Amino acid sequence: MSIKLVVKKVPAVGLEADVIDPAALGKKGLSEIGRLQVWAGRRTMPLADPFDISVQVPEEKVEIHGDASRVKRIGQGMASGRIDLFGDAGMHLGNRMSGGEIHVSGSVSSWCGCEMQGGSITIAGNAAHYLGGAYRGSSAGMQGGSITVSGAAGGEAGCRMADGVITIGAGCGDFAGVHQKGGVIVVHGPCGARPGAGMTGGQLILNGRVESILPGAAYLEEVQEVEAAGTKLKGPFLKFKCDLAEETQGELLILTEPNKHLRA
Amino acid sequence: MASMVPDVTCPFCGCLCDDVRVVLEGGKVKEIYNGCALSQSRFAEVRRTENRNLQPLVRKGDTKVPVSYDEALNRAVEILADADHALLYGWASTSCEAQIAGIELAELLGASIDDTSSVCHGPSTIGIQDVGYVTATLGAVKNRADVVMYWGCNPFHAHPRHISRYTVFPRGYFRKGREDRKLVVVDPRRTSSSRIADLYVQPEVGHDYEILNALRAMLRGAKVAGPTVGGVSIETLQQMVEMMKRAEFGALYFGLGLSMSRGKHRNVEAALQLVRDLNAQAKWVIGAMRGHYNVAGFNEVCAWETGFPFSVDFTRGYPRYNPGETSAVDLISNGEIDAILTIASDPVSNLPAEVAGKIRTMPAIAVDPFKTLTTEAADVVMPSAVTGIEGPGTAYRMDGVPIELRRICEPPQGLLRDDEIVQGMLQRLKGMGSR
Amino acid sequence: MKAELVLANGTVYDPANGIAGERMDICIREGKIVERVSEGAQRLDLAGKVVMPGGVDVHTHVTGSKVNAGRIMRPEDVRSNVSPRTPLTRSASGFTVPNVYQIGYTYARMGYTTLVEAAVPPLKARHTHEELSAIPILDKASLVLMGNNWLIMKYLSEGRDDLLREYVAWLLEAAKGYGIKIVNPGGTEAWGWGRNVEGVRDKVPHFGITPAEIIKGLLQANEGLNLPTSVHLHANRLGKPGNYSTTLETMELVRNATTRMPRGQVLHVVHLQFHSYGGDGWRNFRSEADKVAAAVNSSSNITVDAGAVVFGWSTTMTADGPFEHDLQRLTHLKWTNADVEAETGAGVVPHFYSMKNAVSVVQWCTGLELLLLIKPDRIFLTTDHPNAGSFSKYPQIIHLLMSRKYRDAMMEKLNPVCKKSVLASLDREYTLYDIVKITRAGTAKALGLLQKGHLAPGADADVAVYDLKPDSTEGLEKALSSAHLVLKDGTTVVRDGRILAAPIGRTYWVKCPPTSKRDEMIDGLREHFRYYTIQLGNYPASEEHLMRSSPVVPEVSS
Amino acid sequence: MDLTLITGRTINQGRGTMTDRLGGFHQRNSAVIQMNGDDLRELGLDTRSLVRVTSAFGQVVLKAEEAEEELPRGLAYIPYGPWASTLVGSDTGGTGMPSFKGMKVRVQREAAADIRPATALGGRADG
Repeated sequence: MSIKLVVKKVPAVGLEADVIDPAALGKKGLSEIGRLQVWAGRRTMPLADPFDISVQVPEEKVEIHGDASRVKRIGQGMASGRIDLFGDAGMHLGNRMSGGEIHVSGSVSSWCGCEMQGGSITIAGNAAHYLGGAYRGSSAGMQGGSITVSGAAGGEAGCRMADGVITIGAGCGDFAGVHQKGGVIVVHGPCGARPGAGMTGGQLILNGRVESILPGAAYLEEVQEVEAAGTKLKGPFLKFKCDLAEETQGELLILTEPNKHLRA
Repeated sequence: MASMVPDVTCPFCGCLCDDVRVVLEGGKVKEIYNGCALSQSRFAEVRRTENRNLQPLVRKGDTKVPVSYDEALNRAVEILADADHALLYGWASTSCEAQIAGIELAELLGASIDDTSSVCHGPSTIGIQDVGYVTATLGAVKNRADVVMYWGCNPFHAHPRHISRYTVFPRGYFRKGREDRKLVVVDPRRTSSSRIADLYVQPEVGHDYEILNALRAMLRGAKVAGPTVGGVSIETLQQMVEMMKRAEFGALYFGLGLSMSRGKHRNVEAALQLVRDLNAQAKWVIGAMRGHYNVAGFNEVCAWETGFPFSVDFTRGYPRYNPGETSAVDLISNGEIDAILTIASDPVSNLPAEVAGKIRTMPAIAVDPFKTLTTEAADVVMPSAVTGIEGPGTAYRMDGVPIELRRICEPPQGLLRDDEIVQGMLQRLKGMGSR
Repeated sequence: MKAELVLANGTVYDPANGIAGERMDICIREGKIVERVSEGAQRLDLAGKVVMPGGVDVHTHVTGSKVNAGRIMRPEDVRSNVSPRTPLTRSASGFTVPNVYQIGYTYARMGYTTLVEAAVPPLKARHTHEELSAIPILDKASLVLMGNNWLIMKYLSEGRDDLLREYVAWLLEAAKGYGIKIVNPGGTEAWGWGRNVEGVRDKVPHFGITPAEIIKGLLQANEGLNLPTSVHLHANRLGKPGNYSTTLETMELVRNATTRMPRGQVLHVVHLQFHSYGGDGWRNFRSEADKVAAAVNSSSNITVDAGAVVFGWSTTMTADGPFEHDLQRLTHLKWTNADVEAETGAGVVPHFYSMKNAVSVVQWCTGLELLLLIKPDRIFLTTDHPNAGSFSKYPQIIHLLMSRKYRDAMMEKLNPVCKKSVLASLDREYTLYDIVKITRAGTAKALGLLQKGHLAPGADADVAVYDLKPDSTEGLEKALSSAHLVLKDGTTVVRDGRILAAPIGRTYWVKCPPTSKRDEMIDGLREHFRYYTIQLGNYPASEEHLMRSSPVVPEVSS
Repeated sequence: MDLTLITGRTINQGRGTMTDRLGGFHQRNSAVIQMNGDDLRELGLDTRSLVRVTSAFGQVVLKAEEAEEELPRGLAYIPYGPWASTLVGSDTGGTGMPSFKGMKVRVQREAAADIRPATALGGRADG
């Protein structure tokens, strides 16, 4: 068993719980964990206030139960260990993590996995905006590790991605892979407008219907399959060089079948 | 006895024209010269009182009763100090001195502070944080520009003297007048500003990013598939690229047509990159058509005081910045705010109705010379002198030039200035000792 | 009873008065150093501590429109270094583009008590002074950009030295500035058309005047007005391989110029490191610091500051608009530019000095070579903050200057190009005495701030005390970054690296009395303002914008 | 009729925010929807008729008028103010900026209801 946190009551103004880091909690006893500080607006409170905490065997594994959709920064900067979240999570889940695993059975809010260096995040539900993206002004977003979302993602998934893998089971919003410079993004459902805007490198693979592509996406050829992050994806794909507005371009691959309208 | 005050700075829009001449009679504004229609209204309203708040009010039960400033300030501080996460919002139509005090108040409270730029040119600033801002003061354009482009803005309605005082009509050091400059207007509406353009480009609504992307690709020599992009023909786009490449000095001014339509900060970023790329073979600058007369001032003050330009969260005692999370609309609609101070702005009118509704459910303080939906909805109302007419201060023009605001007539009996009111709250909060 | 204090038994370094590590008492009354104090005076025993005047930074970009443009453009730098408010201090943020509180507290913790803002566009001087007023603790002065000013170039081309001098005097008062700053003379004006000037003999487009004439003309006006400090010059062709020849040519222009002012120098050349490069491209890019150092040492009327490089992120920002455009084309990072009508320009581009990159390492060597080769009373310590690095890294540079061993250890980690550098052959190690020269005594003198940079009676009681071991550099950087005690005008502001008080500092500016040419100049000015977009009446910054305004009135020469 | 809506400034909207936010001038100049003349005529409207404008977030009754600042077919324009704000959603897509320009609205002739004054709007529970 591991450290178990059950949401009791999240304050009206929301909660920031960046202390929920498996490696840090794993080394502490129950009372010590309970005294860790979390923030509700400008007020701090002990972790034991909003959460019921139980510790069988101190271990780098944290379970969170209940509705944590307004609890931000869970797993921020974690380097090892595991978080299992049986419900929804708030913003910045696992941002800047360098290792370890986060599994979410519900959905997550925006900036999930931003600027992560390594480790893995799997989300059964949906993700909001800037999945694996970059914070304002940063020159790079995700730089390693993997994010797998079974549901849909919002806008600017993989913004400024330098490396790593993002897989989105359903659709995504506008500007998928904006300013992507490395790594792999695969979207299985319908994709919004302007995918690959400002791309300078990396691979953006869209298996669903794409609303529209940019003038800066230059059609190259049709390819039967694509090798991405160690797996072979069966096509055929329309292969584009994108974005001609930049110095260098990345690879935009769009499944032919649902996207006849793009080549009309 | 009438007297004339020269070189008055007009406190309305981002043009911050400082050549207004005001005729005073009996200590009241009689009429003004050089000011545009907006300026006329701005100075005229000061004569009337029925549209003004003249007395501090505090809600007791379900009615608001007149009180002294002292009592209103105490009640305001009580509300703010009691909140877990207060928001101090507005700031765009007041002096830098009030803004400086407001940021210290937000820090001391552990509150968030944001100005109207998060729902105006905030996305433009976000674009600047991605790719930079190749700009110039308005005078550099007046003296040198031979191509002036307005994209997604209608100066004749929002910045009436921009074209005549700064960019296309005036005599510059190297330009004699209108005949020396090419005017290009890009707008889905056939606006009055487009009527005088040498080239009018009419895109489909919400396709600015596609058009800018095409222009940038063509500038790099790429062939763009036609026949049209965003409703604009390839030939027109090619004509634009040629004109831009041949310019001796080009200036692109953009408005909320880019920052508010689909793509928001990415639209602005594409325009910023287009102008940056043009500098490899020509000389181009770009400028945002900032709305209120001191919205640019808040971004400057907030940047030197906190490091960030707007949407700053002090809940942890130090500044954090993440528009989309720490910006006013998101904070309120996500339910993270439990008290609000609004100054020099009317969010209950201008923000989405859902947000206005939530403001009505929380303790609210409003500081404004005029009756607005926000002051009507507030629990504490503190009237203030009209900055720039009844109170002095500093403001920053849309191009970052700081200009003095003047006091040219007395405010109604006993009214305090915005900065005095915010200082009043600040000193009372400091007096409450550390909590 | 007047506030009296004795700093007793400290090991005092005061090169301006020839004191090199003597144990002595420093007496203070009402913010001034005095001969003696009464018996009742408070005594602080500083046995074993090093005592020196408060630091005076001669060249730093900390305030004003281009610094703020850097803050706005770089939230990633601002959020990288934050600390919360305390009952005594405001919250601080930023590393290479710090907010105003971070600047004041960090300088004060390092024992600095005076700084000079290196560049102010007169049209936006009000902005600079609003920021200077917000910086806690330190006294300040600012230098007004004039090397690309249209009216100045017009008067120079018409040979109207009289009107030029009158306009310079008026401009200094309008901008509440302390001295004349020239940046890439003529080059930033050419950038108004997307161009640049190449050398000191190159004609400025449309103005038919050369950088050499601009430099000499403004130097003459500077001496004619008896200004407290000399012209501060950012030479042409900054950052270009092979630019050392332009630097030598520029210094040659002032060979026989003289000054009656106590400062001694007629020209202060800023961030010399960026101007001491050989080679004709980035492949054979190399340091020519030894040639430039020789020229400085052989001259008698020039001072310089280093602009030494610190590895890691910086934010380059300068009125040299064309340089920043060239840098952006090289590195493809984000770029802000701000041309200012009829006066100047500015550019801001983030930059990373990498230990593995040959060009960065050559630049690092160049700065240290200049500091080690040039006499310590002719060169001052700066990083042209934040262009070559953050001022908060001065202690690291001091450590490198004082320890050959530390230099060698650092060079092991760098691109091997440093092995072949002149630096690798230099054994010299700075003494603490020399360090005090290049960080306060020399800078105060060059600035004409005679009440600063020394501890003789009459000086302001700005004193820095450090836990330094006399003859070892162990723990040096920590001691210099976090002073044991810092006094500002006799008030304790820092103790053991913690801010105890944040008084308001002075703002020095120069108020030259008008001469008979004033009216004629004003008429010309009214005509010239047709090319501005602000009324002449609203142009000058008002004195209320200055906290503790401290005007300096130069005496009028015949 | 389904149209694309832009909200924005007009000179009189600007003057209205100055002179009397709660009064008649502001309402006369901001409680309006400007449309393309052919769209107006297709709906059988003229510049005295009232219309009900509905978006995904709210609905409001406004006076229809033909745009002086000429609009292409399919485009409508409402000046900033409490009337326009009723139609704007608060999702900013992670940018801080609501979608003030470019949303879909339905415009129908309104026979019964009248234009509500500003004081009845601004997110009032009964608004």
